[in-house]
Amino acid sequence: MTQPDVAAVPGPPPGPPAASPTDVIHNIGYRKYDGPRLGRGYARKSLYSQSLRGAYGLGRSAKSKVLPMILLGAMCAPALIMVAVAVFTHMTKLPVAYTRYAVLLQAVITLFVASQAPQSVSRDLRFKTTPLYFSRPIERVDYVVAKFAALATALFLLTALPLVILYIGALLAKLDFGDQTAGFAKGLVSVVLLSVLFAGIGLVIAAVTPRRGFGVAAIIALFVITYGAVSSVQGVAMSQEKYDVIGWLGLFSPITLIDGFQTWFLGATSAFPNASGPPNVAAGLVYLLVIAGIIAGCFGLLMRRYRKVGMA
Amino acid sequence: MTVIGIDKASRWFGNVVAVNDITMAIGPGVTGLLGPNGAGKSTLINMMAGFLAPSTGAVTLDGVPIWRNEQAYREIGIVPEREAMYDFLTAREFVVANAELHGLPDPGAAAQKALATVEMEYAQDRRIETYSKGMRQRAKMASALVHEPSVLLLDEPFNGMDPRQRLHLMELLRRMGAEGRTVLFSSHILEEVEQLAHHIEVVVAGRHAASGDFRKIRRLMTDRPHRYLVRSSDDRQLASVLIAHASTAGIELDWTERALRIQAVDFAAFTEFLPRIARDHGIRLFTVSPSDESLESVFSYLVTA
Amino acid sequence: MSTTAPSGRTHPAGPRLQAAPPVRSGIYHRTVARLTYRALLGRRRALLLFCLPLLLLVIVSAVRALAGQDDGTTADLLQGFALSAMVPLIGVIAGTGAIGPEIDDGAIVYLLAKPIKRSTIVSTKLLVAIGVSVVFSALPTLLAGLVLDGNGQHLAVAFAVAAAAASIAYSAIFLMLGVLTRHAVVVGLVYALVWEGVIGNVVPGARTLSVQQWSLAIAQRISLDSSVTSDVSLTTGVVFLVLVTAVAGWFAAHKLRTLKLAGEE
Amino acid sequence: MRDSRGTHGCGADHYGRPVTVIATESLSKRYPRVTALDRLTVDVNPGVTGLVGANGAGKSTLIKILLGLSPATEGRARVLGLDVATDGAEIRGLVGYMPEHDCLPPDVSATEFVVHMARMSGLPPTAARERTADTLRHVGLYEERYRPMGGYSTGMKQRVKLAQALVHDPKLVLLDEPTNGLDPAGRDEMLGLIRRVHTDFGISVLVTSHLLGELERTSDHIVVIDGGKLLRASSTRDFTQETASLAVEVTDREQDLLVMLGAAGLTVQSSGHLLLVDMADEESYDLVRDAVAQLGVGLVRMEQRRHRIAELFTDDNPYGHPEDGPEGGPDDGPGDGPDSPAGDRAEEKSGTPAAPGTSQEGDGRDAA
Repeated sequence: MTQPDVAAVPGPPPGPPAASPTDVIHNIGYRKYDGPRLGRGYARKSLYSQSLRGAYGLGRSAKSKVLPMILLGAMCAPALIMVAVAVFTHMTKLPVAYTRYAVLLQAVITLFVASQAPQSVSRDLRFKTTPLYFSRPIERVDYVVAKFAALATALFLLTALPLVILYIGALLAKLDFGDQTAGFAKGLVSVVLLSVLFAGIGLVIAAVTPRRGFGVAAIIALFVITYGAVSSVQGVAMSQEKYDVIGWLGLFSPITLIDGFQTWFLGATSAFPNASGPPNVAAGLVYLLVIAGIIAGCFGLLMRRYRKVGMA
Repeated sequence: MTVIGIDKASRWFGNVVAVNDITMAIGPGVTGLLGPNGAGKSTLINMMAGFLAPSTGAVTLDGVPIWRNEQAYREIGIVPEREAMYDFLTAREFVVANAELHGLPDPGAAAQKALATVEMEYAQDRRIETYSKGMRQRAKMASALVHEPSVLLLDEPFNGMDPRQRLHLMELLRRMGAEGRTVLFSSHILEEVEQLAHHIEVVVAGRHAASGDFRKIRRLMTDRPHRYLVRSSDDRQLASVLIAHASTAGIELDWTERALRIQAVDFAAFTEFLPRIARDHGIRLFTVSPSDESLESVFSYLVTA
Repeated sequence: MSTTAPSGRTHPAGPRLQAAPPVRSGIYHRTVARLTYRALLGRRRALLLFCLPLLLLVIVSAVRALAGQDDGTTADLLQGFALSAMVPLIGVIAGTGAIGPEIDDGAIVYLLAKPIKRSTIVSTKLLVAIGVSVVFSALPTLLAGLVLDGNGQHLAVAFAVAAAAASIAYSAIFLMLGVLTRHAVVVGLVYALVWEGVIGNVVPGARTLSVQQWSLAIAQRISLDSSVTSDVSLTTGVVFLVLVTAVAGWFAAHKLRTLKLAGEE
Repeated sequence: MRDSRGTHGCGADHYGRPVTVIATESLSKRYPRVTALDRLTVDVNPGVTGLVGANGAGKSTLIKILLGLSPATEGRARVLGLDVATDGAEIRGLVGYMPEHDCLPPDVSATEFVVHMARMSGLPPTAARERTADTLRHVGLYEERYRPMGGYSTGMKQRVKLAQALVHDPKLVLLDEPTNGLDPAGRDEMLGLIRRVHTDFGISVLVTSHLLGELERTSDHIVVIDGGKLLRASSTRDFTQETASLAVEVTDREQDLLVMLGAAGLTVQSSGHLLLVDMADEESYDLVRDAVAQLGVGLVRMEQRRHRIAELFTDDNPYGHPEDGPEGGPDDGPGDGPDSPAGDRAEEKSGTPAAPGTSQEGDGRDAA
């Protein structure tokens, strides 16, 4: 589509041997662009896909692919093993429920968020690339939505892929189709919510810590410390046989929020001590509200953060 | 009279030689340290500031080595290139702290005097983080001046300053130099150096390329053709007379400028010949303008040499 | 630190070196300390300093409400959360924060370009870091112990003293890291969470080389509760604590003395 | 949108075709503590326009408003005939912006980065790739463009920053301190490039710089903003008009020459190594020539002094102050520095005559 450039400069001047029409010097000077200019929607989509690929190190240096790929592998390996075991030992059910898988492997998910959220937004802040975005047709909301959606999608891929492996394995092992499909579907719903929640929290922390190392550390610290605190107090409640309290305590860390939600709404078995999920309807609703509130709050905080950063 | 002496100093980082066998003495007055990016200016200043040991050679203050000699800071004031200060302080708090760190008997008064010198009193009670670049620069200056140092080292002090701030700082440095302080500033902006420093030290690729008054340096390079732009009442005739003279290597008629562009090979002969020959032929000279005498072109000679 | 009287001459020219008073030395410089305090407590990272103790107090209040007064729970929480998580984290924040950011952004120049021994700068900053981390970790630990079982079995005091001792060592270690590397916070967090938090609790061999265990030896000595045990003897613990603090402090001073603020050309 | 008349004063002809690239009408921006822009009315025509402004709010605020990213407190502005208040996104599609500060992630290559930015401007993938390749070539980046940008020199980084502002073929580029941090050779190249952006690419340029000399060299027009107000806007030629003073430099015996010229009836002042001769009439040229010839010394320089933009920032005194700078009375307005004391003027005069006049004559650019 570029070949016959503006043949502005003619060949040799009208000299003795008349220049044949094939002898041309093409003008490779500056060209105007009058092709299409696609608008915000296109730019947002481009940013989304670019960021999503970036979360797995695609289109970046080989080094930056290592960690996300290892984590993806670590996420899938247990599923593959379970499937293999289930197929060869003719189990009647999978060793782990679909809804439990992400809870079990929360460390891997945490590491993924901690490593990829800062790489997604801290870099733009640290290297002051954001003004270049906002000097273009896209708006603040496009940027936030694209980054948020990209990290959530990346997390969804990370958490859903092992479930797909489990599901296919279960069908290969000729487990009950109806049960498995229902379980798989519930698992997917749960990891969608988990992905959005974790992405929001990770991005907010990353967006206020331009230093990437700080961002990574802060995200890990938040997830680990809150989970540690919740489980230790749950342990004490357990020893005091206060099961309702166990259910309420889950509200105070991200992964236990997801656990409580799926226990109440998706009929999953809780990973809390004594499997004590939310004790009643009110508690179940509170879980849902808190999750929704955190996600909305994260979005709002990101919008606010970028209003300030804007063009600084 | 305080002199910074650099004696056969080299500094390397691994295999990268940043400063290569430089000897110079910086005495009272304003000296411009000039060189392209990456020439070793900052390394040199860091050695003079005692932040970096020379790999070989010596960097001394009145004969005493500066490296690992905290005593030297009683004489030296430093305005670093980097922006960071204690941004959560106000300028007054910051300068007072600097005075205290120097152990001055009356830090408050010393700070007030320094802030007055840089004319920052009007903003001294605002936090530094609210400052513009130029105000920061002045706060840095105040902190460097608070102990009345006899040596002032400034690394790229004009970076990011607007015209007014530039003029203001130049005036300040000029005054410091006139008071008998040893003022050294680095820059790659020739306009600045040209306006401020009579004495320049040029470093190129870690080597000491030139030293002295830049116009004299220019004239020392007699092997370079000197380019002149001349307008006269009769350019054609002037050209024909000049080209016959041995001092001139080439003449070109510039139609757009309506002037002669002349390459002189012998500076002295050419400049003396020109008015004489013009007078003798009754040619009126309107403009005689050396077109490559700015520091910029001096510099490009040094760099490409 | 009284101010010695330097030459207050206003005329800049003329050598003052001979007449000048000696370079300031000593282990504490008031101005350096003031700047460090404000840097530590006046910025966003100070929030973390407040958050962690607050979290501890919230948790122990919840536990107290749940479980009532119970020595075993108290010992578990004080060791499991306070001593193995909160104390090292506070140590990281205070220790690296006392010097790391200044080196990182270059503001340290204003301290270094002064007639003050660099060892004085380091020792002052170390004292400040120790002060801050003791206040933000030992004090909350004491409070937490009191809330949980009112110093039953001397647990509150035992862990508060242990936390204070650990804070001193952590401050020195992380201050040294702050001088050595720009990634001090990350390195410090990995050390605090992984080494002290996980390996120190799991791998027996690692325990002898763990600040947590050394300070636990002190807690073991003070408390009357037999469930508080350390893998090292009191002597070993104290010797190691002193040794690590001294070596880290000395090394930080040494590194600062030769710190190269190289041009970034 | 409220007002769709032919925008009188915004210089649009009958229907939307902008004659002016930027037009502001009593544009103001006030923050709680400072007034960044104070009823600024200025038209910017096609070509290269230099923008001079004090550090701080004014300059960056203006850029933000022009890009439709920050609402003005009062007044209006049009960019390429579009209203900044309502057509921000459209403006940003047609304008390129090169920020003052670093903005390049070190771990990606120039090619990847510029392609990405092209897509952010709405270019379809193929066009983004092709235009990136072309634009990088035009700004002078060749093999290096596939290497991560962390290893680039300042000059190369500036080129990438310029490329990302040009990649979508804007009608106007805003260049904020494009020569910041460059050494003389790098600055010459960048200034040449900026000229080409207008002459060869047909893109109008608004360029800010603190170095007035380089604006004098590069711009067709210059706008000076001071304290949020328009100080002056006119063509560069007007700014740098010749004065009635002739600067004469000789190789030796200045004092003798001074006496001789004085005896010949000329008003002469000595300033450093220069003699400043008030031009009475054309005869004065001959008097100088003959005096020099008679003395037998070399005539290093004889040229009419030109006005300089810097004069706007100093006291508007005529030439000829004594060399020493008295402590000028500091009368600080909030936010920017006081006027410089008179010493500047004298020193500048003695220090710079070579640069301003001659580079304006056209030699400055081909020095490289």
